[in-house]
Amino acid sequence: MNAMPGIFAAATGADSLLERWPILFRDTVAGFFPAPLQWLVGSLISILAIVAIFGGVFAALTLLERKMLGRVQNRPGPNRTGPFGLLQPIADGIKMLTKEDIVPRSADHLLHFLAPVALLAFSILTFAVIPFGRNLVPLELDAAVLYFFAAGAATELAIFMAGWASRNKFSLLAAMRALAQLISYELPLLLSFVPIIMLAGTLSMTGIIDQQAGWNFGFIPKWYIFTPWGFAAFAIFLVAALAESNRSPFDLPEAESELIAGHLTEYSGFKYALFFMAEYFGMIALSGMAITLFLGGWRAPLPFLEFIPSYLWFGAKLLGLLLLFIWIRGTFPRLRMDQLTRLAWKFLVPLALFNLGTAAFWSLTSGWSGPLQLARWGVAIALVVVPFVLLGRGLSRGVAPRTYRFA
Amino acid sequence: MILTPLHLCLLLSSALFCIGLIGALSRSSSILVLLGVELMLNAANLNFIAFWRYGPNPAAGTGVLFVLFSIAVAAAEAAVGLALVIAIYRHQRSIRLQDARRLKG
Amino acid sequence: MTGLLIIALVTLVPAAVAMALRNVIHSALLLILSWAGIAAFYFWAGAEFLAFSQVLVYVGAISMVVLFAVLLTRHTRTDGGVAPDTLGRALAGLLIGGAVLGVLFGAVLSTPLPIGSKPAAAVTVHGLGVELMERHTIALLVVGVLLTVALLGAVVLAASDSRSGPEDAR
Amino acid sequence: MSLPVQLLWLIPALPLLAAGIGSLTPRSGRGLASGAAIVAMAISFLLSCGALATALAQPAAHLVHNFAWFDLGGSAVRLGWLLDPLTAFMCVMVTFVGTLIFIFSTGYLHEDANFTRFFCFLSLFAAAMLGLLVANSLLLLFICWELVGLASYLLIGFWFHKPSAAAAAKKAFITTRIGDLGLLLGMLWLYDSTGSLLFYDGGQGVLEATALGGLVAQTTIGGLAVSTAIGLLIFCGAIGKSGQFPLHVWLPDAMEGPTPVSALIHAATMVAAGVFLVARVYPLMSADQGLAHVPVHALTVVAAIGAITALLGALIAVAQSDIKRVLAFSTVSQLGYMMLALGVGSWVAAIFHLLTHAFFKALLFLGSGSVIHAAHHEQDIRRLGGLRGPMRATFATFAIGMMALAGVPFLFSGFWSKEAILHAAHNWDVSHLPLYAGLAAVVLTAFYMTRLVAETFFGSPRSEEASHAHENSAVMTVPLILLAVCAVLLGFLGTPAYPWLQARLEGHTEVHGHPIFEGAGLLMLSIVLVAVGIGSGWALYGRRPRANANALDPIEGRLPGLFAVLRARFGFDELYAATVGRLNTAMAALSDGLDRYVWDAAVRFLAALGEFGGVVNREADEDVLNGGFDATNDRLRGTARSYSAAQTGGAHGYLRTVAVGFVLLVLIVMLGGGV
Repeated sequence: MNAMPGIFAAATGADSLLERWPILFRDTVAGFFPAPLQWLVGSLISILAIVAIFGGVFAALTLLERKMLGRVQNRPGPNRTGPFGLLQPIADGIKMLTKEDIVPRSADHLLHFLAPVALLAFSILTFAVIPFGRNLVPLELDAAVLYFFAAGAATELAIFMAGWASRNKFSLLAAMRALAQLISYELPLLLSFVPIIMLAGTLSMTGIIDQQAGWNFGFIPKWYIFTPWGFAAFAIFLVAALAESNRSPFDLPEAESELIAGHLTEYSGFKYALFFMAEYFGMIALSGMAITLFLGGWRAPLPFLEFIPSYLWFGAKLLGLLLLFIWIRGTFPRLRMDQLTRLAWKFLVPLALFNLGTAAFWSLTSGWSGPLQLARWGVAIALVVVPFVLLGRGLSRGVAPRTYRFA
Repeated sequence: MILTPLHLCLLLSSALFCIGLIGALSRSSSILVLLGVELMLNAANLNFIAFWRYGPNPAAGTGVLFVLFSIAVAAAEAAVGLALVIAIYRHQRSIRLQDARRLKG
Repeated sequence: MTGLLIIALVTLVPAAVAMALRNVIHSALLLILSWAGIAAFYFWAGAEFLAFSQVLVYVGAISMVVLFAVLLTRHTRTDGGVAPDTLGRALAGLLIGGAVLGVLFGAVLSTPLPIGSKPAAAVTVHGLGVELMERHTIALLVVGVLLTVALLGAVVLAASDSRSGPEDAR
Repeated sequence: MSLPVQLLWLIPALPLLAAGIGSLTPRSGRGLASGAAIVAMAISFLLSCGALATALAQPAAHLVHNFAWFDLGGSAVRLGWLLDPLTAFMCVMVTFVGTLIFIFSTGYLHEDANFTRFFCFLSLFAAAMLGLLVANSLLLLFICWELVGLASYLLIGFWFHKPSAAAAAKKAFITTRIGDLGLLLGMLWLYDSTGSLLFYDGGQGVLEATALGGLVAQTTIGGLAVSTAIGLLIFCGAIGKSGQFPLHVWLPDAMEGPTPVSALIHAATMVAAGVFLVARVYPLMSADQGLAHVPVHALTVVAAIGAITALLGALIAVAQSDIKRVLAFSTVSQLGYMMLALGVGSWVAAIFHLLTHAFFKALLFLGSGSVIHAAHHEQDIRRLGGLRGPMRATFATFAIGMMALAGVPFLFSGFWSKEAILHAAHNWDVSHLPLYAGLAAVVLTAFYMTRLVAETFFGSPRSEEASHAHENSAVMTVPLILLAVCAVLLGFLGTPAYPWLQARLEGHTEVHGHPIFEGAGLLMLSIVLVAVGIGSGWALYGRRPRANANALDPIEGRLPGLFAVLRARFGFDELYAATVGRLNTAMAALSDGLDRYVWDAAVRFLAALGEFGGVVNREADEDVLNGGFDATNDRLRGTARSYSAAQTGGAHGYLRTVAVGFVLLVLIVMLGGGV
């Protein structure tokens, strides 16, 4: 039987108080309880903290997204509730909670109810292994990366349940689309970070972050994104993550113009809010994963900035990625279904496979130094760029940039 | 007769195996038959793990590795099996297994 | 022991119900629960990596394929009514399955099994990786080839081979 | 920057990678293919410079890195890389000249549809040559050697839609294969005698004292030392590859390929391979020098072949009228010089001449390519003329190349390297015939090069194409200028006063020079000879330029018989056609006859015999045996039918059967008391 590891690793004395206070706080509170209950209380505190913090992030994010989209589309966005519309999330929450919960008569009642619950539960489960800070790893697992994607895989099921249980042809079509999309993009998503596991030699999140410690030339962090293959993998990961979280431009399952609201068509009130929440949680979790895998986790980007607590760095990176996601949503038009699958199978998967080779080359040539290092970089960059250009050309064959004569 | 944990594990896997077998024997939908077979496979995997855990030489991860390969094979089997089901469906507009007897001697 | 009993319950009951239900989608969803139960068993037995693999492969991949197959083959020609031979077959199945169960239980219960002095220590992912890459390299390669071939085979089988196939007439 | 010997493989690997990229690039990817090739070659050049730095740091050492290729039972076939000044200098030369030729090619083949394929082949060619240079194993060298042959075949036949090009490619391939057979035999013999093919292997290599001693000690047919025989067999390969008499016939025909290919073949890669091979195995070739009782020394043969080739090539070149053919025969002649130098014991002089020749011959070929490109593929010097005005850069660089080749004193590299060879020939105590042949070739070389320049660049244009010629773009002229600079400067690496190159090649770190005019007699003589050659050439062709394209050649006017013989290249092609070709046809006819009348008859007789036996058999069979078999078969078929009825096709049934069988099996085992 696995001994339950400490929900948060014990803080080491070397860290500053700023780093340690969450742990100290938890241990102090848990200290009031009898010994057998202490780990339970500790876990509960961690869980409550995660749910509370990311619940808050979710609320803020809805507002942020609407505001940002407003800016992108040249309109003010929500601005009636509270100063600058700051109270909008609360108003939304009250509205959702008080709305009538409608279940279609011929729907599969049990599954219809279970779908949003399962979706949210699995989304939150993924938070368990993300290192939010130097000591803030909720669950230290040997195979944390695998756990993350195992838990994430289950969300697909919930979407299918929602679509099927609604007894609505649009919902069902959306569910099929969602399945096709998730299956297609699972592959590049998994393949994109295999190089990292290869190079880091571990599946543990902490181990991967440890591998990214240190600086090149004293100021460029040794994050994986700053290698040719790492950059390519990050790009693939980002695209696949967008698709996995059903975000624009891959939000086909809920394409309003084709499928009304997709698998959400028959949901209203609080269940709808749960779906919404789960989508944002999924996005946050994948961003956290991207940060851990490619962006050095909670590490500071410059040596002299290390005095800022690690969880703030994590938060800053998370905010940056989320803003990027929102920006993408505001900018790109939605893809067509066939374009979507073609992109995955004909472009991302081969690219990710090539990238595997590049990473292997990188790992094999790690002993090169001096001018050979230049050759190493050159070859690696060529191995990334050449397939990209060739595959991209194959993808856009017969499609020329449009010219507008009178525009 | 003492019931050791190993016995319990084996009983669990036997029961799972028989559930899969009964499903595969009695259902007419070829998808369910396939799923029954899938269950039987899983029951076999349970045995590997049980013997690995309680066996005389647990240090070698052979049982785990065996199951790992078995899962990979199961994935391949499911993919091919379901492709077969779809092919059957395309040919006779039905996935009832008893309709698919064109291979009879 | 309680853990094992709960796991057995979670595994067996959904599996049994799934095999009895008429609605294939419900069966598939229940089976997913059963597979998750098996993953829990692996976790309980200390094979953490295996548990996650089981979830990833069965819950994440195989279930998707199954659901897809169900949705693609939904309009069966003879949907309503229980065919006369179904009942007989079910009975035979139950009988034979029961016989196998009896035989297996008898065999398990009547065998004294030696038990290792202490349960296996959990294998680390690192140890597993080393085993895979060193002792079982060939097997790993063969599995890789198998998966590739299976993928190609599945594509070939499921791809519609003729433009004027029956489903275009629909 | 220096390159450790372990990484020497990078030098050929990069062009190989570029060849791979080129082969995968679609036709439209011109920039990618040529860019990859040029960049790879340039990086190889930098790496070669690194290798040179490593080699010069310890010039006497043969740095090797050996590894097992595959295991053969008890022993392993081993390959390796070798780094010494010879390899390093050759690599630098090949990559530098190669890079310039590649750049030139982007201009020259600008309009060709198969541009990407061309660069793929070019890179392959260069990669094979570089592999040959860095090999520390005769086997690896042979592999690369054959790759060079393959690539040259592909490149000579690049315009395969022209029948002449296809024929030339085939001719080059087959002719060099004849020599390669000798090389292969030599290699096998060597492996048989020494058990190794590595050149240097810490005392175990075939070029090291232990193995050589063993080889010299044994004698074989005709009293030859084994090392002599092996050396001569290996030399056969060099004869084929380097276009030596009597296998020189393919080299002029190889002009059918695009001009950059000619430049590459003649300057940097293919023909240099033969000279390099002999220089590489020089310890083996010269191992028999100390033996007095052998009928012939290997090097004597080399010197003889070299002298004949030098004279022959120069003579033929006098009467050719195709600009590239003149250069081709001059290559034959110069290669003869190199072989001569090898034969008379100065491999250093040969390599020196090889290096300088590579630069100025590449310059001349690229210059002729520039002329041809400008004159819309007019190659006949009788129809050119007057190009001095419109093509200033080409003319200036071509003239520098011409003077380097002719050996104009002091300023040009060709002079110094040729001088080194003549000196070596002078000091050879076996015979002075090679020296005389070399001196004669000096006059002829100066003469025909003057003729070439005078006919091409002076006078007035004698055809429509020539009068429209104008200078080419910078991508073609800049390599010319770079090569011209090298053609001048390179000679100063090896002047007698400061023979730096020779010292480094021989493995010395300090340089012992001596005054230039020490052996002034020979020097003076050759200066006079050059002056005679250039003067007579100018007198015949320069002062009174040809009036029109159909005018008689001055020599043709005076000595028509000799000119006709020279123009027909001494009739070697005809001779081979009449002897080897005819013999081949006769043998084929003989084989055909044997096959048709002797073997066929025997087979037919046997067949008839068999047929008769068959008839007898059938009669016995039908009545006696068949009846029984039919009855048995009917019985079997009935049984099978009843079995196949069990095959219902229903999967459920099968599964049921399996389960029941399982239950029965377990019951049997359990009730039967276990197994």
